[in-house]
Amino acid sequence: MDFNLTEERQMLQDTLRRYLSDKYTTAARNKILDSDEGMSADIWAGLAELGVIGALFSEAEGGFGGAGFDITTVFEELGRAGVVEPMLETAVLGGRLLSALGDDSQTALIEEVIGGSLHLAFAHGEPTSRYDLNRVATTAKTDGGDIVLTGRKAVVANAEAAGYLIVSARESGAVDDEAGISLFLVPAGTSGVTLRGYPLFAGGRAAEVTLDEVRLPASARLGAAGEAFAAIADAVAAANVALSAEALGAMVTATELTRGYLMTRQQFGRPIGTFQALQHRFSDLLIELEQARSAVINAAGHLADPLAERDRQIAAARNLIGRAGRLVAEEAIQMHGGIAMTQEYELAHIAKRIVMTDHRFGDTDYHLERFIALSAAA
Amino acid sequence: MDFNLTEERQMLQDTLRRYLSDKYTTAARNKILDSDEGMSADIWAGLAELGVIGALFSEAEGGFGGAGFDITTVFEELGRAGVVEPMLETAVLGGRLLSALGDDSQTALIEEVIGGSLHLAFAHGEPTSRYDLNRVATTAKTDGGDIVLTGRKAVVANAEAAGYLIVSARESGAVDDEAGISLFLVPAGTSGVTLRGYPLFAGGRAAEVTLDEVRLPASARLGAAGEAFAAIADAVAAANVALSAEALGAMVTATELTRGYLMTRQQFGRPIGTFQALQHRFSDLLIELEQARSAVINAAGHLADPLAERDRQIAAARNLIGRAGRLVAEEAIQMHGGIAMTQEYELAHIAKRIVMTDHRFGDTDYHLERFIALSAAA
Amino acid sequence: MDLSYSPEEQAFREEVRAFLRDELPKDLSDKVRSGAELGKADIEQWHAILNNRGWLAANWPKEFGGAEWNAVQRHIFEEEAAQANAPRIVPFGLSMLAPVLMKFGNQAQKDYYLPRILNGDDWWCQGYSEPGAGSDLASLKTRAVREGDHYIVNGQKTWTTLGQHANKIFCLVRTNPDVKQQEGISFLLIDMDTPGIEVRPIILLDGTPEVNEVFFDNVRVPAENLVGEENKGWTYAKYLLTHERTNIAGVGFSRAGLDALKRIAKVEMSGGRPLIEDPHFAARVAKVEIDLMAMSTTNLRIISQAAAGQAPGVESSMLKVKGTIIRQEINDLTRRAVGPYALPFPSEVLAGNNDPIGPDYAGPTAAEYFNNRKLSIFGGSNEIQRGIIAKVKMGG
Amino acid sequence: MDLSYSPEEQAFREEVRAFLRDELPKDLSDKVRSGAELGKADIEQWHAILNNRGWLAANWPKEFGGAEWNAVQRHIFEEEAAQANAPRIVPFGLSMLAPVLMKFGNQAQKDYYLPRILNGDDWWCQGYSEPGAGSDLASLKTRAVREGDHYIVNGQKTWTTLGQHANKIFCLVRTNPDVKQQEGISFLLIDMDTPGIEVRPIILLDGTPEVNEVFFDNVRVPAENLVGEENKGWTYAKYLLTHERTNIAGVGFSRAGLDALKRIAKVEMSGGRPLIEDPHFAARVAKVEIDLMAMSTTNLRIISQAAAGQAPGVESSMLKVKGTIIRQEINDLTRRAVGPYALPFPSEVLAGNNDPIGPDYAGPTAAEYFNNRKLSIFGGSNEIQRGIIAKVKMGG
Repeated sequence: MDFNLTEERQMLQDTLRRYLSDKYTTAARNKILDSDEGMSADIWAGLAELGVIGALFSEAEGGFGGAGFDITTVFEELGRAGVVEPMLETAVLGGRLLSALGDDSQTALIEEVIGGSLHLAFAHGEPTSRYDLNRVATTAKTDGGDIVLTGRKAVVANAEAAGYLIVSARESGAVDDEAGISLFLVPAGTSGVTLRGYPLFAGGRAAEVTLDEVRLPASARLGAAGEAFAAIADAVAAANVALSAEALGAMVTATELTRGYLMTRQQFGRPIGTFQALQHRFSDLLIELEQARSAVINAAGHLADPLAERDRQIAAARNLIGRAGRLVAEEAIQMHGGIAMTQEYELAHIAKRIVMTDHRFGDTDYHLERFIALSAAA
Repeated sequence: MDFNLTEERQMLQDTLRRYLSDKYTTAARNKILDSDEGMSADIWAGLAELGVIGALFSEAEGGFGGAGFDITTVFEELGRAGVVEPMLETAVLGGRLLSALGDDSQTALIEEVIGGSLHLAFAHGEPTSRYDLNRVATTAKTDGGDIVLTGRKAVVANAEAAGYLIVSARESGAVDDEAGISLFLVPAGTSGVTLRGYPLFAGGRAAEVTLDEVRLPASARLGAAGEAFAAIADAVAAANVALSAEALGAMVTATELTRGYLMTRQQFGRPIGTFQALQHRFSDLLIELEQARSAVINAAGHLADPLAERDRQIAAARNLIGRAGRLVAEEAIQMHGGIAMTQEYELAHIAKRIVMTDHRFGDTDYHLERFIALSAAA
Repeated sequence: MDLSYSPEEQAFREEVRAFLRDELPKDLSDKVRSGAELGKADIEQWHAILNNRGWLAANWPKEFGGAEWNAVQRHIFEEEAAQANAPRIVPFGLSMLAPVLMKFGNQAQKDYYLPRILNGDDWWCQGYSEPGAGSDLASLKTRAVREGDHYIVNGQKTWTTLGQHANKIFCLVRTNPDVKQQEGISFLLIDMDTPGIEVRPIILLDGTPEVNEVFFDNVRVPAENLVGEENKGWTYAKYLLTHERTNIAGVGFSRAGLDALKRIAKVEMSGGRPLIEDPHFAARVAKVEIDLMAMSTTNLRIISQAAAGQAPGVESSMLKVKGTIIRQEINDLTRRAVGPYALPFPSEVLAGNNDPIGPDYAGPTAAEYFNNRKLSIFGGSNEIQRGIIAKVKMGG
Repeated sequence: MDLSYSPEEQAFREEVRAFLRDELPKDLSDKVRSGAELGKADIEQWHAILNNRGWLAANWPKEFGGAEWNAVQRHIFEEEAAQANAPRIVPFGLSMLAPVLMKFGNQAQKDYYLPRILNGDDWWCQGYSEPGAGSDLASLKTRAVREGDHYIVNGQKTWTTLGQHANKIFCLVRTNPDVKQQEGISFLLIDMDTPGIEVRPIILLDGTPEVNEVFFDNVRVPAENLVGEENKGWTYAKYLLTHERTNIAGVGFSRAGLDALKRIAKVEMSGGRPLIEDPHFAARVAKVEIDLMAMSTTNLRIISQAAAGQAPGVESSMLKVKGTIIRQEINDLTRRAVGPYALPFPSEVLAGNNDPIGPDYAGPTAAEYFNNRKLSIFGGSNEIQRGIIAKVKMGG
């Protein structure tokens, strides 16, 4: 057992933290939030250049990391700074799906991802699938040598910027079978694909994707027909580790902002941080923050474990972070008072990042149920 | 709508409060707790004389009350004073079962109950029935003109003092059928009935009851064969109202003791009640106390309603009081510190009364599930 | 004790129901149901409809044109109005300023202002909070200096809700800086059109321009606009703050929110079954419903105990704390209920200019969750309320 | 970062397991499992077995006869010992007094007392708290007046855990009443057999005589029993309080308690199915298990970060607060799990003299729930810990 970051990860953390604290100021971010693109190409290029994207891939994939603790190192920093750029979609989800299932020409795209020139989006969730990974109603029918996709994908983050959508579709089985699901690499602009884009409440953009008899060559399929579920589950496991770490980072910032506010804001003639009721509640936030950090470490440290234990640890982390995150976000706002309710104040954005994490790949209750099911099976 | 006590109930409340504050001092109660009987015959006679038992019966039954708000008026006072005498068993459960199902000679016993000369016990729960009212494994077989009871009854409160056990047994149906359950009036000392008595953690006594081919005349049956379930559910509904009110009363006392302690106990040179963290937590207790009072009012006010609404309101009250009660008991102990951990201090007993309520006729979770089921059915 | 509604109370409920069915415009209730923003005209329209029926000022005495309803009547109206998705009544003139004028205003002020509040001639906003003061109201710095028959006002107010619609503002101002904080405050009525007043919107974290800053630069206010006595404003301010606010617990809103939540949870599917059948979700919904059932009775008890027009004092602090906790919990559950469709934030949709993303009920859920964090902050934070409760209840 | 156990660590776990299997007497583990009270002889027996193996003083340096285990080793031992239902090690001499003696005691004190602690010659108890002082330790009043080569001690200590077994007590006493509270305190070692000492049991709310009052009436204590310097006792007391207490989070106890809870919930039936399959109960168990999984890592992280023998300070306050919350929640769930059979309180059964009422696991659950309310009160209440955390973390 060892609870220290390796030297490489320590360097990555330092570099990334410095870069973001220079470039990703509140003002800069508010500008990004207001922009039509919902992200900054400069920042993306900067992150690529620093090797942040590469850190999320293994050496075999052309990167220099890719393990659980690489993910958490990067995403905790992104979370601290409230970064809205689509690292999760392009590098973690897209990258891992390409790597797991792609043939040589498909995995070749990873180089572009690491270099920062290619965005990806994972078009999997559907209007009524909620958080069920196995529920895919979109169909893929073979027609001659071609494949024809028909269906709707919901809240596809980063869809507009993506060079390729990685679209899941069912080739066989019932609507909630794990078997029978395939993934397809759909280039942007493919005929029959319609995007209705919109901003997200916590920053970034997504789109409702309509697939209306989208005709693709068979070579667009990632991996074997109907066998994509395991890779989807793996990629989502990594995404859950990333989301946990991102929420943790945002919780650190929320707590720090609150600490600063409590110590400087005067009321009734003294800093409000000298009021015992707030002190004790702030202490509880710090305790939960330590717990959240441990949960992230547990999830990251078990990412390469056998599936049952991996998923149990991840479900535990997302549940704990969901609970602690809500507490931290709400308490930070409450202890700040009115100022936290204003859009321009740093905390407003950070609190949104924390809370809205709970709507991606399962909320606090979903992960609790998963934990119970996985524990009972063990 | 009217939220005032009637004049009669106001008088009952005043009289009972005065009597208990005179006679049921901490010292007197500690003596009762240490006694072999686990209750005081003098207090019981006193309560009967004051008309407290009579207040729990309707005029038709020979009393002068019997409605939901009569029950709550009496039991809130019993709860405030931490009374351990078996009013619930003898008057509410026993009395109501006799009244609902008894023939003339059986209901004639109610006069003795009201007069204070007869105790009753409801021998219904079994070692594995937990809180399920319908689960009765004890059997009643007819043998010639007789009935033969065989089975075991668990944690039968007041069994040793009772002149009669009111024993549930199954005459037909599966172990968890509502139909097929009968009640029998079993006189103390009947051959084949064995009691293993013991004290209860929160005061009073109970017994494990073994029924080994207990032979009774058919006239011992209360009501029609196999049709006792509705009366059991009615009596338990009233018992749940009583338990809610008793817990409320105990919560009032716990809060009052805490208030007194916070204002007098000095630490770091001032009363600990001047520390803001404790002030805010104490305020939360007061809020929950108001909520608990409303829950008791709701339950009592709907006791005569159609079953579905009655039971939904009662489940709501027991759930809310279970949550609020735990909070009040734990916070009262915590705010007191060490002194609350000592057996002789008033709060220790009061806290036990509050918490152990949760083990009678369903705990907080049980009532939550009942509320959900009843709400879904509505 | 009697929890059942009397025949008179039942008849009143029927009357309210019929009124709402007949008089509440559908475009207004549609907006409320969908969480769309209400404009000034919408609110004025609804106020006028209520006033026409004599129901706008539920707890004003009849002599001033109020309905003078008792606690149960108000409760019934609030329940029915929330169920019918009626717009909420804007309280600044009706429930905040009016009681102060009735008790402390002079005859001329009562005669002039009270009818204008009822008729919608004036839209009042509140000038209490200041930047840097927060819940410590008494530390306010906005100065009013008497010059002849005017006060000259300089300073800044903030968190002024719906100030953008208002033509009048009631303000706490400091008229004597040399005495103890609470003793140098006065209560002034100010016309928003007076030169020197500037209103700037504050954009809240959900993107809405609901609150404002109001700047005063040598604003001349006629001395006759002083309420009561100079330097006694703190008394009036406290009266306003602790005065019976029938709806402080928000029971009607919570009830309507809970019903909406249950409707959503019946439609949303999770793991192949309706979300409401998920035991964990059902348990959270049930707990808040149980809390609300009790709160509804707590609310009625407390309001009934206070004689008409009397301030229930510390009990209203209790109602505020628990009432906001319940409303916020319902907001949290509603956000969760819609799953991934809580993520989009299409402002053009929320403005009513486009089809919804996902189910129509999903759009405003995240914004409402965040916006309603204000419930426990504004109007005396829950911390302030807990302090009041402790002070009163532990003081004995 | 590496969460996996190294081969050495795995080998150590096997070694601990084998030791427990071979050396832990079954009658002891049976008592622990059933929640029965352990007598003095039971605890002395277990201490002697551990000492024989060199494992009694897990975090003492080797030079004093300790095991000098690192954080992971201690974690492994605590986990395995709790799983095996080993008695808990009584900490007063081993983990509380000994580090103070090692750091501040003179050579003679080290030479004399440390081996006696290991060998079980002395059973120490703690004389810190006083009636009326509570968590405000520094306000202590017990006086020690120097007379020649003795101190004359008068006063009273309270909440002295297991004082009935002790032959020695380490005490904070006031040696100078004329200076600031913290500056007039000394740290004295006192023989319980000295004339003038009286021990009276305090019966706790679960009926157990676990803690005591200790009265001092002109007790003569040799001046050589002073630890360190006169009037510097507060420094030593704080060192003791914040010194690395490896088990402050109680992770091992919680783990064992949680496992027992799950076993019970598999056997107990509710509505015709095992209680553990009840979604609401399962959710509560899962939440506390998730908290415990994180706490286990938090504990290891914090202890690993502190170099051997160093005080982790404020972090140990965090471990204490969350650790007690988790343990108390497990106690609460265990009490609930047994249903109506939590009600009986048959003292003769709990003393091991009779068959249980209901299932054997049910008997002690209510008593343990109430008894363990002490976890958040004694040894510096959770309020004191929260104050320490705020002071340190907000001070910057």
